[in-house]
Amino acid sequence: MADTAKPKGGGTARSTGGRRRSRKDTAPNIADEQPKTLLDYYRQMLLIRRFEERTAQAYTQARIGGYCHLNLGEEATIVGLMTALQERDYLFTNYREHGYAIGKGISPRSVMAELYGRSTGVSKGWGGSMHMFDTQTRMLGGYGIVGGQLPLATGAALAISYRGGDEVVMCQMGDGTTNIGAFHESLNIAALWNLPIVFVVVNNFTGMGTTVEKSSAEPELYKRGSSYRMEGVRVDGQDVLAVRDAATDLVERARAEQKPFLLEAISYRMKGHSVVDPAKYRTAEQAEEAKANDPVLAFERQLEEAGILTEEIKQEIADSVRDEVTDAADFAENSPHPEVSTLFDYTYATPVPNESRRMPADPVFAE
Amino acid sequence: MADTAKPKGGGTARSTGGRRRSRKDTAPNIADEQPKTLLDYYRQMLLIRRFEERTAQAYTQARIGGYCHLNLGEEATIVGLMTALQERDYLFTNYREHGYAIGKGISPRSVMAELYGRSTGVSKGWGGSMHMFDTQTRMLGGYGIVGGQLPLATGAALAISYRGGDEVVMCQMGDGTTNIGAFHESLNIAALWNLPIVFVVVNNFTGMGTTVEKSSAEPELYKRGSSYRMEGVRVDGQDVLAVRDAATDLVERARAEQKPFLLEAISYRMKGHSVVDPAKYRTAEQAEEAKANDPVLAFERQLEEAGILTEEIKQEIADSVRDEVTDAADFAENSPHPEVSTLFDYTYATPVPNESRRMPADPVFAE
Amino acid sequence: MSVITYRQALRDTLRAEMHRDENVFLLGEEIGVFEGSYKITEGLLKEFGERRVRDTPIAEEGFVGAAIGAAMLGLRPVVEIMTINFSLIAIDQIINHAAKIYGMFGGQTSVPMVIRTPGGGGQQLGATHSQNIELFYSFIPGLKVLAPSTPAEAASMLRAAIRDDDPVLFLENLGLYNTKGEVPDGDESVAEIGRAAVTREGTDITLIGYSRMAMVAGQVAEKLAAEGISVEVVDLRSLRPLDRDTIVESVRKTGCAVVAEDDWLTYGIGAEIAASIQEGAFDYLDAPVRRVAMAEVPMPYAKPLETAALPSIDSITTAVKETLSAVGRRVG
Amino acid sequence: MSVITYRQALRDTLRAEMHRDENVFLLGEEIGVFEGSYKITEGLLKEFGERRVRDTPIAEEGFVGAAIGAAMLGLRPVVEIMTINFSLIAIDQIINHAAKIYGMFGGQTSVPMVIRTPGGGGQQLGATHSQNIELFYSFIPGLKVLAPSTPAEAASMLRAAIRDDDPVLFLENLGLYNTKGEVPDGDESVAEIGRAAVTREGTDITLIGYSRMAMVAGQVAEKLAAEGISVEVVDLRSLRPLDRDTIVESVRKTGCAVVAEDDWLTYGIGAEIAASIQEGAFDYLDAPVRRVAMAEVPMPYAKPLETAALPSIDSITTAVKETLSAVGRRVG
Ligand SMILES: Cc1ncc(C[n+]2csc(CCOP(=O)(O)OP(=O)(O)O)c2C)c(N)n1
Ligand SMILES: Cc1ncc(C[n+]2csc(CCOP(=O)(O)OP(=O)(O)O)c2C)c(N)n1
Ligand SMILES: [Mg+2]
Ligand SMILES: [Mg+2]
Repeated sequence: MADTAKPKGGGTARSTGGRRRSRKDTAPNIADEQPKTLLDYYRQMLLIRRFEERTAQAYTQARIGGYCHLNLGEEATIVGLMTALQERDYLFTNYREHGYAIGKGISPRSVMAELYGRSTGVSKGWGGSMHMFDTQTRMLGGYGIVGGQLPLATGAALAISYRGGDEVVMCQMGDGTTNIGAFHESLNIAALWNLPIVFVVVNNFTGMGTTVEKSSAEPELYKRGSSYRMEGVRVDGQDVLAVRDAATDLVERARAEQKPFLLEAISYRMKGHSVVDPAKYRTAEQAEEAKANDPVLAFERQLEEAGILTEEIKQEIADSVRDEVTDAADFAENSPHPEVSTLFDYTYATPVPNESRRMPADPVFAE
Repeated sequence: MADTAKPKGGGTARSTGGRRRSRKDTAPNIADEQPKTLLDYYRQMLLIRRFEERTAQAYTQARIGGYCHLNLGEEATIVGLMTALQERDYLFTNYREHGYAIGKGISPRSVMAELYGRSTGVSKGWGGSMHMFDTQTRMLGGYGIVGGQLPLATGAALAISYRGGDEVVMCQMGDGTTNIGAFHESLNIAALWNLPIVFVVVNNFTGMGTTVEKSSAEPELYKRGSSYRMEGVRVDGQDVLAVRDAATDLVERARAEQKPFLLEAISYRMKGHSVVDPAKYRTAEQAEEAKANDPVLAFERQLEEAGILTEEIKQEIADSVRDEVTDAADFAENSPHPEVSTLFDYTYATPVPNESRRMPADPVFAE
Repeated sequence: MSVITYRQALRDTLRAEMHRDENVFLLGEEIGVFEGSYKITEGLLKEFGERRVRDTPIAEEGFVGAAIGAAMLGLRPVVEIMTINFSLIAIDQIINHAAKIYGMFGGQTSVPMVIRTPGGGGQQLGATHSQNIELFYSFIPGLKVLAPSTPAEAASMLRAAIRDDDPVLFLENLGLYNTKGEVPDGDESVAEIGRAAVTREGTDITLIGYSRMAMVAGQVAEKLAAEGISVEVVDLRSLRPLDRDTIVESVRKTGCAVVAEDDWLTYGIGAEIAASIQEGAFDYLDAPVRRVAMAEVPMPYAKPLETAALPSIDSITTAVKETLSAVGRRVG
Repeated sequence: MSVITYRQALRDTLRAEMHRDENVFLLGEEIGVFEGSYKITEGLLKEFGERRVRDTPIAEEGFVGAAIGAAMLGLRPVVEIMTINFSLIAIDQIINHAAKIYGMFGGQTSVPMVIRTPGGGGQQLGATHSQNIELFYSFIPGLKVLAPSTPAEAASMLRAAIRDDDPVLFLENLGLYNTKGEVPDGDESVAEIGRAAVTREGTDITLIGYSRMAMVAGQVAEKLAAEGISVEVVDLRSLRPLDRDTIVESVRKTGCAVVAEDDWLTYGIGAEIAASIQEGAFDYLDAPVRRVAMAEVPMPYAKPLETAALPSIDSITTAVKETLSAVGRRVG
């Protein structure tokens, strides 16, 4: 991954050419923050880390089925982004969204139960790993079709604008997603119609195994907003504070100025594309680089060095996170599977005559 | 149309930021040209003009069916572009392509016969107005789905590159087409794979009735290459020499450097979107502006003023063009309709058993 | 009672629904300034403004998807796709998103939207602009598909579609826009989605159609009545859900059936109708169910070829008569 | 004779065809460095290099269209679409371009390309990743659609698809990739497109399937043989063109039929099969043709729901037995 467009070094937030920056240009410093806030971020990041490790384990034990994509390595990005959102703001993501779901406020129990396919899951067991959804916390999915969430998120922002609301939509995607038609159509529409939405590209340098340079002719992805006169910003996705600041800036500007923005977060995928991918296509060096960029460890070290994370607090957090994850898994494990009798409950919201409710062995006409 | 992004004034060719221009930056001057060449351009432009006027007439007389989009106002762009292509180069266009077909070398007879739906038509009467195609002259269609030709043209360029050929592909489209997903996907792929293709946007400021400002968040369309690190150039499409020079430059650079380019030609649509569209949505001022920018009249005046187009030559050309168009219409009129017995001739190139050849009234199983 | 066109019925209904419910808004290509490719939205931009009548870029996937997203937040968008052929650009949003969101997320959010789009053929529009692919949407659980054949149906079914909480593909037809019919003044009726209708009673044979072919079926019945043949006409009206009972009940009475459809025969809409009939009226059928449909070719532009490829009053009449004589051979 | 997997048969055939013809090349998402989502192209990038094994951006419309354009210039691209669900992004290029270019331009340019893509279900992939929509392509004149069910068929049909001058949708199946079967060593056979096959003879009933369901149909037949029921199995193999004669001939012999399909019932592939049978074997049928298909819902993720929604050996067996008893009631 050394040959990617990743800017080397720490606070890498950059803006496009003529942009007037409203926030400070220096990398955020933990000295300026409340210890409590920092520990809270740390705990959230660790929770996602442990949750995903547990998810991988449960997948291997066949408690979880289907495809399963983890957020390992993306913890700082997630916590930074989710911190930037208000409760009333909406979130759309792709299929790599367990951490986002938790970050947006869904309980780990409901997320894990969804992974287990139980009726207590956040999508009642109908969605699985790729389709977390919760009207309450305004996490509006989890989508498995690459790029599919972009038009939807744009439409949600349209609804806000139509009503004169003051919510903002955040729409997350991967680097590979910037190459599909829906990206182009959605960003253009959002810019044309002045919609309050922040598109976030999590650039982990690769689709499944195909690198950004092999798939995006402009590999500096934040620059792709220029085709829509949309301001783009790049931020170091390993730095929770940098992500938070950049995202907050754009979210609030989207709210105030009623227009869309593009945010790129440089990130590392620590494992394969999905749980079953051994990532053989990665060189040892690349794997090493990803490991070296572990955002949880880095933040941990930072907080330790600053004396904020003492050994005692660290243990306390580790224990409470472990308990929370264990509790989530137990809850999932002990939750009921959906009843087969509910199979036809969610085909239509408005029931009408002649809907098919035939099981595979049934004749078309009941005798 | 006064509120559009159209640069005012004459030779408006502009290039993107850092580009090193290989051709002269001043507008081309007719004094530098051979009179014969200039008269030839003039004749070609007039031919397209008269051909399209005849087409409109024939459509009104119900000799032509379906949708029918004319090139009135686009004559300088077409002749400039087609002059830039070598015979071995390929052309893909949209549905507004009668003039391009003629410009690429298809006889007006074959084009008119196609419009009339006759078996002597260039597409044997199967295509009609929107689907002119000719392997001989390498005019590879005529496509009615907005944006549909872009992936195809990209693929043709891929085939050239795969074989190490030295042909170039030109892919024409309208301004409205830059907003569809296929535009994004195709330009990205062409740039990534270093394909020899020139994408040409004919910017006539409107889709059907929707203006560029209402449909493209970056209305300076040549700048949209930047999302693919693709050089974009804007040219005054009313100036045949400027178009020729800009297009020749890019076509030859695509051939030599094996990479794609984006060319935008500013143009005026003199009538409605199609023959049946009265263009009521245009203000009188806009209609006036289009008329004032008539490229055929402008070029005629230029040549007259330069003493190249004498009254005598003008008459001669007018007569010969009129005869050629009349001949084309007569040819079309007297050509046979395709036989119904040929209905199943072109479903498949490789015949296989059990193809359906059932007519609407036939039972599925012949008795 | 007024006699108005199918176009007018649509336009009046859109207008009335927009007045009734602030959440209803329109979007699509060229529906505003251009007033619609087929002028269904004529005057509506002027009346309601840009907020509620929104011209979109040429980006079917983007704007159909945006409508879905807006519907998820409770608006009730009515999208126009210029012809059903272009819906192929947006089909991933329709099938993988609009149709899935309610079920995939366990019933949390409905998608109350309408996609209006005309099918049709016979206008020399060539291979890519003459397809009838309502099949694709009719196949999908989670979608509802309506196909009205008269102005009155167009109005009451569009009302139903807009007020329904699920995504509805509302199939119009180029060949119906100028047809006229009676619509009760001040009509506020809301059609029931999922119901077919016997639009003409008869005893000899059941003739089944939808959209423009339901109208043509009526014309065939009229013509054959003069020859003493009594044709019962069934207008499917709702392609999904499909009202098999109404079809089968008719065939149980007449003993035979012909399906008239504007799409291709193999795997077309008529296949399901025929399959359902043989399953639901097996012991009542006196002859095989025949289907009349387009010839299976990319539609040619040339008029004589196009005409030959399309089902017509004549070809349907032939199939009806041949079916009746097949019945004769068997029962008579 | 070697026993190899369906996956291996595909890979070996791709490799051999690439050696045979320089114009054959592969493109698709993750087929190179990643060696294919389902590892069909394992090792091929290493062997043939980037020119002939081309990783594409995630841009199904763009790269499928590029393959069409390349085919127009005489190359023979073999495109992989990761699963058939994602083909909806590219469907405009497939239906409005690949399928139309030969006819729409009067037969001037053929489009010799293959689109390989797996269908399948039962892997808990949820509503958007579990669809079987081969129907959409099978409906389109100008396309050919193949659906092999065994390693030997996969090889001979892929060879046929690559050598054919028309666009071929080549349907694979997630549930078949690991299945094994005999393939003759050094086999060079080229299947005939447009032919179904009777893969097991029987006298009591005809059981029809394709792709994975043809395999399951064989298992049902095997199981029922033990109970003394003689099932004839027809593997459709080619969904377009459809070989109605082979189907109907079998039903004329057995007098009844069941169709097993992995897609939804209403308007599904089986509808055409049933409609064709009632038309072609009307006087031979002793009971209605039954169809066994998916429950008509957006496929849920939860295992018990998914299992219930899918056709299985049990549900097919039930339909076969019920059909035989319906025959008994009528002829017995
Ligand atoms: C339309 C579509 N094409 C292909 C796929 C298969 N697929 C799933 S994830 C993925 C890679 C996505 O890469 P990126 O956008 O960078 O996101 P990441 O997984 O790296 O977070 C692909 C190709 C899909 N789900 N949808
Ligand atoms: C995918 C698709 N959507 C919509 C249409 C209908 N349509 C035909 S031409 C046109 C406008 C195209 O505008 P532009 O690209 O600027 O080309 P112009 O006609 O101005 O030359 C539209 C919307 C279509 N043919 N295809
Ligand atoms: Mg990525
Ligand atoms: Mg235009």
